[in-house]
Amino acid sequence: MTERVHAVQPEPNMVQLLTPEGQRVDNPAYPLDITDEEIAGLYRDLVLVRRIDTEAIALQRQGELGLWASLLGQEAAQIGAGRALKPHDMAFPTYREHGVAWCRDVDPLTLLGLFRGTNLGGFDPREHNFNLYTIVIGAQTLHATGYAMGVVRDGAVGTGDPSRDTAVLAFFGDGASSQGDVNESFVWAGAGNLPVVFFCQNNQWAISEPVERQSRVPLYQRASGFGFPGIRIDGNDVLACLAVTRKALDDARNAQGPTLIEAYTYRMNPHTTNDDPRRYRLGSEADTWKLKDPIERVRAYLTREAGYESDFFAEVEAEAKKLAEHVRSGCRELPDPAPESAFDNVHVTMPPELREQRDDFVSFVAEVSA
Amino acid sequence: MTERVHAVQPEPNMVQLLTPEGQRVDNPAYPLDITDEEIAGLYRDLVLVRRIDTEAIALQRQGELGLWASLLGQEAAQIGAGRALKPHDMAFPTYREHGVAWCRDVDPLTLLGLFRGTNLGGFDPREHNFNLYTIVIGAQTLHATGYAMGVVRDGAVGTGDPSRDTAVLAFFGDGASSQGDVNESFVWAGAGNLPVVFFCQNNQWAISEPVERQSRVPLYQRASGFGFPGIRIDGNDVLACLAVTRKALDDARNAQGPTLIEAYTYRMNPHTTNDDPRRYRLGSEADTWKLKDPIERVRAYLTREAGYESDFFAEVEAEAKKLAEHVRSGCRELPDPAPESAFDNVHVTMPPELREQRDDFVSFVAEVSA
Amino acid sequence: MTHELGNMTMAKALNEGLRKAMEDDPKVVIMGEDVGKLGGVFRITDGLQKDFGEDRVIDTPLAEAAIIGTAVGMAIRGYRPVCEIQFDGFVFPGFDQIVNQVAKFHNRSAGLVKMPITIRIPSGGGIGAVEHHSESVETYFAHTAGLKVVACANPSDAYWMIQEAIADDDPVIFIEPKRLYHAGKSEIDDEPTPLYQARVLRPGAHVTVAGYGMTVPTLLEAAKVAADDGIELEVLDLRSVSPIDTDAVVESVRRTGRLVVVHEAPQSFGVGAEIAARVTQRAFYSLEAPVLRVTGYDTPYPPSRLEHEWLPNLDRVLDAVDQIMEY
Amino acid sequence: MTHELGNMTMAKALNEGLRKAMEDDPKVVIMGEDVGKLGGVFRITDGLQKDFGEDRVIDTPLAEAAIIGTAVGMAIRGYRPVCEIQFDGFVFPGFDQIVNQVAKFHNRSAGLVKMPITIRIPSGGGIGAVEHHSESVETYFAHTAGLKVVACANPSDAYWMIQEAIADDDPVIFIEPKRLYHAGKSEIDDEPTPLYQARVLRPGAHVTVAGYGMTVPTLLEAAKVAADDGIELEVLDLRSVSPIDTDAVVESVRRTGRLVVVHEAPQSFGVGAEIAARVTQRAFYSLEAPVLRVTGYDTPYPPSRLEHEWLPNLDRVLDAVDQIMEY
Ligand SMILES: Cc1ncc(C[n+]2csc(CCOP(=O)(O)OP(=O)(O)O)c2C)c(N)n1
Ligand SMILES: Cc1ncc(C[n+]2csc(CCOP(=O)(O)OP(=O)(O)O)c2C)c(N)n1
Ligand SMILES: [Mg+2]
Ligand SMILES: [Mg+2]
Repeated sequence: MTERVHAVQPEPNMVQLLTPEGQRVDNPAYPLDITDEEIAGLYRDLVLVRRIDTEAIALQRQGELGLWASLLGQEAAQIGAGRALKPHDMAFPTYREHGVAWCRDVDPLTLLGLFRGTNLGGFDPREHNFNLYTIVIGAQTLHATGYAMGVVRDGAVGTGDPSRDTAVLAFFGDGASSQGDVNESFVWAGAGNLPVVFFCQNNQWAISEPVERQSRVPLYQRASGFGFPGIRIDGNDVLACLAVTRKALDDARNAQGPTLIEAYTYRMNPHTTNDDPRRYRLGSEADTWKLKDPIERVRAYLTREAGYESDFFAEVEAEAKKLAEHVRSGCRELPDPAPESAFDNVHVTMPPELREQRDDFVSFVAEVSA
Repeated sequence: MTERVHAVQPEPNMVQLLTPEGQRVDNPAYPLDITDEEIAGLYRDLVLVRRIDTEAIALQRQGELGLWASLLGQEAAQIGAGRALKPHDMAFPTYREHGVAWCRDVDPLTLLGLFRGTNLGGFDPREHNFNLYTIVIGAQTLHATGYAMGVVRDGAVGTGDPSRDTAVLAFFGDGASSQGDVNESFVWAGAGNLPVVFFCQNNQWAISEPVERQSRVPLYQRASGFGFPGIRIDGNDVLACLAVTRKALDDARNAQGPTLIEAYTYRMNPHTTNDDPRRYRLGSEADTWKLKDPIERVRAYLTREAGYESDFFAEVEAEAKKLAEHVRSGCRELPDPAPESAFDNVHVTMPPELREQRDDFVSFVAEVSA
Repeated sequence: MTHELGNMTMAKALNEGLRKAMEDDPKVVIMGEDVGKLGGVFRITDGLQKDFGEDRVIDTPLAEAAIIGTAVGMAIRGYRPVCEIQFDGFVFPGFDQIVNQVAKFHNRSAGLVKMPITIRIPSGGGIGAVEHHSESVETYFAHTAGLKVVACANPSDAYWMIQEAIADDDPVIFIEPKRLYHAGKSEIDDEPTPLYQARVLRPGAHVTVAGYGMTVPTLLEAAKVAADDGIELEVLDLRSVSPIDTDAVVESVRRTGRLVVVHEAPQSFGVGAEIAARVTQRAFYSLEAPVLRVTGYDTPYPPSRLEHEWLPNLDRVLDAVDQIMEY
Repeated sequence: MTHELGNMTMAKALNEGLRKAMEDDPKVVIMGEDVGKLGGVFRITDGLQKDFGEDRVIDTPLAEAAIIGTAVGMAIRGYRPVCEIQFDGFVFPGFDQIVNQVAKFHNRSAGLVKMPITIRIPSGGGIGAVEHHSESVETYFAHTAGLKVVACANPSDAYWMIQEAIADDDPVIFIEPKRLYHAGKSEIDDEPTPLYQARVLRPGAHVTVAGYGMTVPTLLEAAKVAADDGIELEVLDLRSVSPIDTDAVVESVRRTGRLVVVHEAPQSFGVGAEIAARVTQRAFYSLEAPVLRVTGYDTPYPPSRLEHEWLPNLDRVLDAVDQIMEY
């Protein structure tokens, strides 16, 4: 348990379509025909979600949020996966998939309530086909699997009708790969040939624990023993993430069953705003990963290979500023819930005992504040 | 979930050292030098544990036991695995490993209390290094894993001292392979390189569910994704079970880490004496497996190849009779526990509230029976 | 007037109730271990897979956390899952998904997503089983906000309550007293009683005895015996453990002044304690005696050879009645 | 005379207590998520891995069922595991191993195997956290036969109780009120109080107010305020939730005739109910009023912006005191 038995191999046979230097590389298994304009669109996504993250961290420092889980360094994994989804596909995030939420057109402010403490999520997962954040590690992979069972029962796989066939995308982390729930979801997805894609962001750390604490072999290998393919991709390469997730989701929609994708990336920031990584990892680790930054390589490609010029980047910057302002002011304006709202929606129909508690509470609060 | 997506391949590359016809075959990876006398000893084990099982079933029919989980058909898997253990190794059974218990010198009567309802197990796992039966599916695999952690901390692996180096053997079934606990034990054993061998008796059924409900690929393949070897063996071949388990336990003792062994066998009887298999499987299935009977092939070898004659088989038969008599009479003589014993050993030190309940109970029972 | 179904056992009534629920709503699916061809180890789902297909009666892999967790996902997708837990003691691997997800999801979504999940748990002892097969686990769920817990005690309630539980948009833990599955046949009422209402099974002036599920027949027996000694027991079948029909209990206690609560689950921090606390608070001046509890003891469920003395049996209930009459 | 350790916070006291326990017994091992280099998210195990090595302070994979399940195996092998659950809400994946294995193993082995496992759970709310990080889960364990449940409320008890819990041959659920980890320093007593004894923190003639862990400071505050209105509260720190020091509570109530029980866990089927039921039974004729409960409500733990009004705060305790004085 306690020695690094085998260190996980650095980055063996990892699918990469865009090098850290911004060179496109082809991979016959994952052809990606994508226009430079579309790549520019991905760049925009990457920059904007990083900006949302930056703002949220600032808001936490200012006491406007109780906590924030930063996605810094994982933008490519989340945008690539998120943009591979079709509108009618369903995504099940952890608590860190702000980038995926962006791709699902979820207003960033919708995510802030949980971290500000004004609600517990409070949105309808079906509105944008993006589930509530799930904090209990791994639990959402079973929800995704069950949702996929529903998809099958609705006859929404393998019909060949693109507007009908539906896939489910379940996110989880390297640490989560150790949870019973996650492995049970592999069992069910494999045995049931379910239309679910498991997207593991291996950001190398589960709070203070390096991934070797969870496994001595690369995580993508976990899938084969459950009867479906696993593949490791460069999680800092938005093109690889897009192409491979797209393929996996297509397979799912076509009744080809589940895939496990391990996006090999790095958590550049502390686990959350509460965390102090200096206690458990060297700053130099982050420095080496900086060289693989998910945004820089796209910017390099766009400038060097696609002839994008400063005005484009300025536009995106300007848009980021506007978005930042939206997040800043919107966060402060998030309404505080009414005290008695704690009693709402515990049940669809409120039992008498609870109603009594609620009424006592209301009159008591009135009394005290009177 | 509901169709047999891929049927599990029948019996691919399965280690076999003794054919159903009683022919010895060699496997360079698993050399087994064993004398005919030792094989005769295994034959004796097989016959005796089958006899224990037969008697227990009869006792259940007569109302002497509340329930019995039959091992019929799985004798070779259990005797092979059980005889591979050294006295100081530790075994963690499910509720069906009566054959392993036999190999650990556990008196069959010790096992009957649980099924008769006179106790909940009631023996010390450390006396014969054989754990209490565990009914909660999969739970014992984590206990085995934790025990192996203790072994490592005691410096009892990889020392090269055969009297010191210790392995742990965890039993579970094909159905159990779906439980979170079992997969978590794989995570820990792999990541921790622990001296534990996972012995899965794939008897094709989890009560009424065929193994394809649990996995569309052979179960031994589950191990690789957790970072340790998995191997499928002919579970009706006591020599293969002995040789392969011996090798795996040696690896564990030598700090080579865990192994998953899938013993491919068949549950010839109902799940338990409560079960009615006619509802979910064809009798013909059992007929084909009869041809692979674990005992017949050894008997065939001993007669044809090793020149054992009827007097030997008669001796074993006589011994089986004696053993049966021991089980029959011993079972009836198992003492009923005293009513107030329900309050014993709930805690090492009984809390006052419970003592009060106990005293009330005792005086009340006295009153009523007075 | 009674239901055309006529006489049946509780096991059959549950089976018919499930069948009706599946006929009434195509979104109802049954999930669990061995619920298909086998019809469950208690045959409660007997024949349902044959008639509704493998897509609606799902033999699941052997993993309770996944049975519950996938039910949550199916509910998000618009289904109405009915999960079978094979035996009470095996609900615990699914406990996290029940307590952290099923119970909370509606609340976390600000009421936008419903969790119409029914979790059937064959419960309680007295059947001579091995360990983990005779537990009473209702208290864990009753203490969990967001869940409702009910228990049927006769075939008619079994038939109606399972349908009401499945039709309820809230998650319901459905306690089935396995000991009563085949304890005799009776008529199915023509009409259901509202799911969360208690029912007076027998009026009486001296002592209220309240229970649910497996203990109800014992209470009725006790009432008969006590009557011979001139003590009239008012027998209350709570039917719902959470919410408790507190008004019904208090109303009865206001008349009798005495209350004995009976359940198989361990006494401490059990259902009896909550009822005692509520009734004492709401009927303080009506109580002639403290609320007494006849329950399982604070021990693991004992080996089956001891269960009949360990369980809240007739003698123990009558003893409590004597005690409470002495106040 | 007080302990040479002198003044410290509860967090530091727990750290020192764990250190002492590891020094005293080489079989004591600490297991959990991030308990090593990080020292746990609350730093309770700070420095212990450095001083005792990775073999005795084990950063485990992320799986609570396995943390508890492997602890059971280590106990069979002769170890004395101390498991850390990172936050209250995350104990549930390990619930099956706690309830079916840890709690029962000693009993199942007819007393031949001991389960000296301590499960530390940072508990309760009031810290502005996100969901699942503020729960009070003690009731689930108190209702489980075979477990003991204790809660510390001050640095000195934290220091001694954690050592007593680890030294106890029975499994102990150790509730740590995370809100109090850094709520101020105080002296460490020279001697421990027996683990399962309640303690009168302040004598008073009119109302007994009983709590444990996180609510104790509120009770003391309430006693101060009430005193100004001439109402004397007797403040009881229960310290042990299971077993409850019932004698101590009853003895106090015999004098005051009034009892208010306070806890953060939801009210229904909670600890307060059990105390009410026991005390009412044992001190029926001494009670001037029903036992009142000031607790968390029967809802999921609310968003942090609502927690201070939702929690059993000073106002709510004083209100209950006023109510109970009106009887
Ligand atoms: C069941 C459960 N146990 C513990 C925690 C506390 N916790 C929150 S995040 C985390 C680490 C998760 O690591 P990983 O899965 O790699 O995801 P990441 O945070 O790196 O994105 C832990 C242990 C939790 N939320 N849920
Ligand atoms: C957690 C849990 N869930 C359900 C059960 C009920 N049950 C007992 S045996 C069994 C099937 C086990 O199948 P398998 O693991 O293949 O072992 P086998 O009985 O075939 O030896 C089930 C579902 C249980 N004992 N524990
Ligand atoms: Mg991670
Ligand atoms: Mg099997």
